[in-house]
Amino acid sequence: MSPQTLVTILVFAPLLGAIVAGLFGRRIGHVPSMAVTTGLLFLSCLIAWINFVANFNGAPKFLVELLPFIQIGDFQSTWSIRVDTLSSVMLVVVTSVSALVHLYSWGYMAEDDSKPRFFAYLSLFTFAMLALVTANDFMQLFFGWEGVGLASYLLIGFWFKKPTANAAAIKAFVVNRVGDFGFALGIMTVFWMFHTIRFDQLFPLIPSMLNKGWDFAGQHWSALDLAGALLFVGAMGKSAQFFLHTWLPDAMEGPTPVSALIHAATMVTAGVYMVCLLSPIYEHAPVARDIVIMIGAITSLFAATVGLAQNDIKRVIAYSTCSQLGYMFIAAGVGAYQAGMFHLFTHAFFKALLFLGAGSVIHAMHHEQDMRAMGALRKKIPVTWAVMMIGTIAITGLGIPEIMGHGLGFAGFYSKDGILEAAYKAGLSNPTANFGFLVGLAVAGLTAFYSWRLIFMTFEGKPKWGAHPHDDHAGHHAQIESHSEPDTHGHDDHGHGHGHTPHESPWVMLVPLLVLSVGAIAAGFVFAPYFIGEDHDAFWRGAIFVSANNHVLNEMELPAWVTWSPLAVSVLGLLVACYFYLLKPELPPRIAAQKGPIWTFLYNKWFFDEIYDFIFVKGAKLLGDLFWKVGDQKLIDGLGPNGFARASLEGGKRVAKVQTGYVYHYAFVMLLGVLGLLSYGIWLAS
Amino acid sequence: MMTDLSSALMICLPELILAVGAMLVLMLGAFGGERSTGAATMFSGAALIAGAFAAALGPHGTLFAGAFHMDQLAAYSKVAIYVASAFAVVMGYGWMNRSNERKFEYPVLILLATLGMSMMVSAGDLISLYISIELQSLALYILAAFQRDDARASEAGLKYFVLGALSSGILLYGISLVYGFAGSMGFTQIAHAIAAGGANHGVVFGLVFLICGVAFKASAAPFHMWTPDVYEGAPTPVVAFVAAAPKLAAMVLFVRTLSMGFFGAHEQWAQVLLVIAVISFVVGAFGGLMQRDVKRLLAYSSIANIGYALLGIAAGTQLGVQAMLVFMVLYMIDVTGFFACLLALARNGRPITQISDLSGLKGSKPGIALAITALSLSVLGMPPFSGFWAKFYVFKSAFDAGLWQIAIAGLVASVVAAFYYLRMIKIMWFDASPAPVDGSPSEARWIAFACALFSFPVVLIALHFLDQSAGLAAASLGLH
Amino acid sequence: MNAFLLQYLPIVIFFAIATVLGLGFMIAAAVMAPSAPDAEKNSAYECGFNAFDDARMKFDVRFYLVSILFIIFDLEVAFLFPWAVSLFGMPHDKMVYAFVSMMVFLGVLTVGFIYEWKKGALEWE
Amino acid sequence: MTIGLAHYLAVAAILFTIGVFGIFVNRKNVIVILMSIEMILLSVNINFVAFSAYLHNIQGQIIALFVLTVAAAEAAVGLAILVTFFRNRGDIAVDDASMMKG
Repeated sequence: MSPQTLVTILVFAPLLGAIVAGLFGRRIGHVPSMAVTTGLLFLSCLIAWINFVANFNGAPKFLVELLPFIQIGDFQSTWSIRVDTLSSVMLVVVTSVSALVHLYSWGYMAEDDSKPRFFAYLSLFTFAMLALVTANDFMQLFFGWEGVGLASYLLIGFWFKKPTANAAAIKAFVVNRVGDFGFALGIMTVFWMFHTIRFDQLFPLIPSMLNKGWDFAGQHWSALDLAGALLFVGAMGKSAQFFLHTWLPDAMEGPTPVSALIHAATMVTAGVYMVCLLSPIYEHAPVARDIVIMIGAITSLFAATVGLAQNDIKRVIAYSTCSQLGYMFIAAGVGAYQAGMFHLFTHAFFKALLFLGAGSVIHAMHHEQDMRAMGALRKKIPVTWAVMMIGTIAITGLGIPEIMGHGLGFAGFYSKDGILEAAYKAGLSNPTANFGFLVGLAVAGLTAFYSWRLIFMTFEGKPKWGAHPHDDHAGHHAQIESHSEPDTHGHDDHGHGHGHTPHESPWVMLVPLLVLSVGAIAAGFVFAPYFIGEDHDAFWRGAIFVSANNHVLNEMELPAWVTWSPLAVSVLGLLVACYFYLLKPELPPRIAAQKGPIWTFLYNKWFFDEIYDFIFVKGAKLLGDLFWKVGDQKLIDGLGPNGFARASLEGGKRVAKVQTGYVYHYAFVMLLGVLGLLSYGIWLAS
Repeated sequence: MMTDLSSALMICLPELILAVGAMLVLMLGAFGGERSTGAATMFSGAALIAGAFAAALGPHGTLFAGAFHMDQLAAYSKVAIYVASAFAVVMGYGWMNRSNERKFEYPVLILLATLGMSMMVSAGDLISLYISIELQSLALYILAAFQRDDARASEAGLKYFVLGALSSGILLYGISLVYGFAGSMGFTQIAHAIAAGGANHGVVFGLVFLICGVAFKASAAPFHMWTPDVYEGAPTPVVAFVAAAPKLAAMVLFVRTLSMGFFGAHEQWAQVLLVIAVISFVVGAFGGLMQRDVKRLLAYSSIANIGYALLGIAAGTQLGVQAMLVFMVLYMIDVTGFFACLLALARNGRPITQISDLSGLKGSKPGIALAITALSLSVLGMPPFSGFWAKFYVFKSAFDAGLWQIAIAGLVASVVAAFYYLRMIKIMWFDASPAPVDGSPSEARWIAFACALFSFPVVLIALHFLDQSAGLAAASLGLH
Repeated sequence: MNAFLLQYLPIVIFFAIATVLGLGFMIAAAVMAPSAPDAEKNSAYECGFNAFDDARMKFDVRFYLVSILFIIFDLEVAFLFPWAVSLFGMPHDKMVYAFVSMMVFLGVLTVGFIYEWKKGALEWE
Repeated sequence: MTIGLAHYLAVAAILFTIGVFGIFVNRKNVIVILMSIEMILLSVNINFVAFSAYLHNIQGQIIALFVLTVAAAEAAVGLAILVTFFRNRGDIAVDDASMMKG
């Protein structure tokens, strides 16, 4: 089969699975619908790897145009599949993680009654994500963008009987709309500038648009910068960047496989992917790129600090995701799109691994998510412990630089160091990038601390699950992962009590973990030369545009402290975590109990939810009250909406009054019309 | 001569099919009586479909010394008109069956009116313009008063007739002046005369009269006064017919006349059309606010929509004409669906016409409620429904032609108009139902669902083809 | 324009004379004629009989219907005359064309006629 | 004095105006409206024939014939509708036809 046919199958196989499981799931039963979706996903995954290898060996990029989508005048959109290195990488990431998550869900969702629905949503998500990454124009990109948003909404609210899940789903949906608004404005700006939304048509036009813009307030505002910034607002929403990040931690209300697939490995990286895809725009939009760096750096710092004080195992990983996404944006912002994509690639493996591992822990703990109620699980669930260790080493970027050419370490080591080095190089000429580098360095230490804290609290120390008082957690329980229906049947042997000892997860859950841990170990070592190393030009082959004065990936002698400092801060983080959670485990609870200002600040996520609540909910109400009382009813309402409505109704009455029902009145109106138009026409003619 | 004639007959084959079909059905009915209504309906539907195929696939050319043009524009409009008419025939048959009043004249009249419209879109001189308009109108007058024992229907017919005859008079007076001052009836000769001597006052005078006459047929304000009364009084399937196909025919007639015959006077007629367009969408938007009758409401909605479509013509560009053609076809589908929904609704055997009667429809008829909702959203221009694309397209062409003030006024008007569609939706979904609704007839239901599905999501696929054929059609006028 | 309107002067004068004459006679009759009405003088005179009915009675609607049907065939003649006059002045092929065209027209009319007949529109009762 | 094109046009314009006024000044009888319509059409016919003679162009006379036919058909249709209206309402006053309004 031709590669074109193969990728078409690749993209549509998940859709087929979603349709089968979604529409006929009830009829064909649970196991067949699970088997169909999982099987098709593995098929997709296989094709994606074949395609990736072919691309690796120099197969040319190509474009499959399937269907006209929306075509009005200049606004031409075609449903197409664009295959180049960039999308090949994403295809591999998406299908691999998705396939493994499908498999993992066999075990994790075993007790759920709506498995076909769950698998259908998962496959639907995968399809939308594939449509997104293979888009060749903004319309399809937007379609995929909204499609993954929809699937994410559905999956966060999968346990729709749980009010918190519903609230989280709505929050995710609404916050994403804010981003999408910016995104849509960005697309319109692009269309307005280029009269096309096709990437292959608009990219070559960009050099001719460099000077397009406005002079306003004595300053030149570049249109490309505006487009880049607006599009980035969309990326901020989807990738949970600062200001629009609040939905991501709450999204952990969804089942853990969903968190692994959507909220760690794939969907949230769509923003990063888009920025890399649009590198031709961002390369010519320095202001927009500075915004990207700033937002990315602030997000990574913010999320890492918040991660320090969280107790829910999934939330820690969620903030970690947020923080790593900030890293990727720093990379894209400084011009090292390849490094950003590389971190996206490795991150997908180790973050999915961490999430699925956390899922395995939660499964073992009978749906307990609070790390304070865990401890000493290493002996009970050794495999999970092992893979979590691998994931943690990968994410903290432990590795030894400057040996074997690229150094030696787990996946995160290569990509994180790549980003920091690129940021340092870019920082030599750009102060914003310098800021990005410093923040990145700090965050590396914080990452190490909270990641090891997670490991130590969960797997080491004294077991707290046996002795922990029950009533303390009764309320906690009800809101965490109470399944929609399975409670009604056969939950006796798998109850929520803590009386049971933790148990290792079944093999369907462990196999994906093992596969992912291979990726977490080796993805960096194997692919680093191609993504960011000396072979990167041959690997990317123009899929990412790099302007002539962008040298961040070129070889350059770096000061030793730049190369070694990431390792140093990472080890420092590890040591601090060791001190607090292994040597003096009684310290952290005491700090927490004191409720010091810093702890409170971090524990409450910098009070973001409260601030938003205050500004947008209460503030809006207050402002509304103010305006309302100060004379809105008289002034604004009188002239604005109400006045308009009243005038409209008045106009409606007038029109209705003219319509008397008498033929001669009608004829008279017609005659007046003729006379009026006649006078107008003659006046125009003379 | 004879080979000329036979190829000429091939070019006007669609019209021949309709004319011969109408006479055959008339004879069938005359000899078969009421029993043959079913057969007459089927035969008429077949004639319309055959005509549509003939129009789509048949040869193109200009006949009868330029009096008859068969080109892409004509083919496009004919196919749309025939299909809409076929729907009207089907809906009318179901309606007659339910009211126990089978009349084979109904399909005959539809065929004749369709024949008239079909000639309207092909008219190449003022004679064929007038004759075709009259053929269409006379059949429609009778259809409006088709329910002979209903006082409202006959009043509707009477009003339609009186005002229509007045408008024909105005139109004809304009034709006579244009003829006298331009020296010919043919559009091409008129265009030459205008190109040679400029648009003198006599021609402009006649042209304004002519525009007023055609504007009446398209129910554009201020010649719209008949519309609400006829919509309310006439039988629903007839209104479904009147609301869709004749509008397209009148608009295409507008386009062909103005751009083939009077392009030299573009500045004048564009201004006149803009005035008509603005008055139309303002009147349409405001007039609908106080309505309680669904059909009346749709009448005002149609006035407003004609205003939007006129923007495309007034732009005077090929893109504008293309936009207008797409707009009109999408609008026809929406409005056909709307009336099919109304046909599908009855309470205790009486058709539902009041907006308040729709309350609680979501409980008793969720499918129809959904269809009405989709169609309302579409007509009010909510993305991604078809009406949005249609409006977007027309407004875009108006913007491109530099008519941005008018286009903004149109946007404001459509915001006002949104109110009455949204009110209808609110009543259907949130108000309590007073009494159960009768079972809905299948043909109306299916047409309603088909149209609603077309408005979304089928339109996304269809738009491409529609746009393409509208582009070809618009290109056949030779505008820029 | 004035010269053009001046040409209508005779008509205006004619209208004026007609108005003056008409009004003059009516006023003269009202002023000069002796007037002594009684019941007998005011009653309608119908050949010595008393009036059966109001003179302004309504026509039967069927008269209208018949007139409607008549109009169509009346107009047919308007087409036939010029056709008949010019038919034989044409070259042969055009003559055939014209002849066939008129036959088609008459055929269409015949179809309408058959319809009228079958519908019973030609029956008085 | 010679009767020129302008005279014909003026007469036709007067007749047309009378016809149009006949439609909306008259409030009594629909039949009068029908007559007014006939008048409008005939006034236009004068225009056509006059232009035809003036331009030495036959088209004007042809359309005059067509207008005659259409006028007849229109009268027929109008009368027919009027008859049904009369049957329903028992009256043909113009004021009567105002059940529907607004």
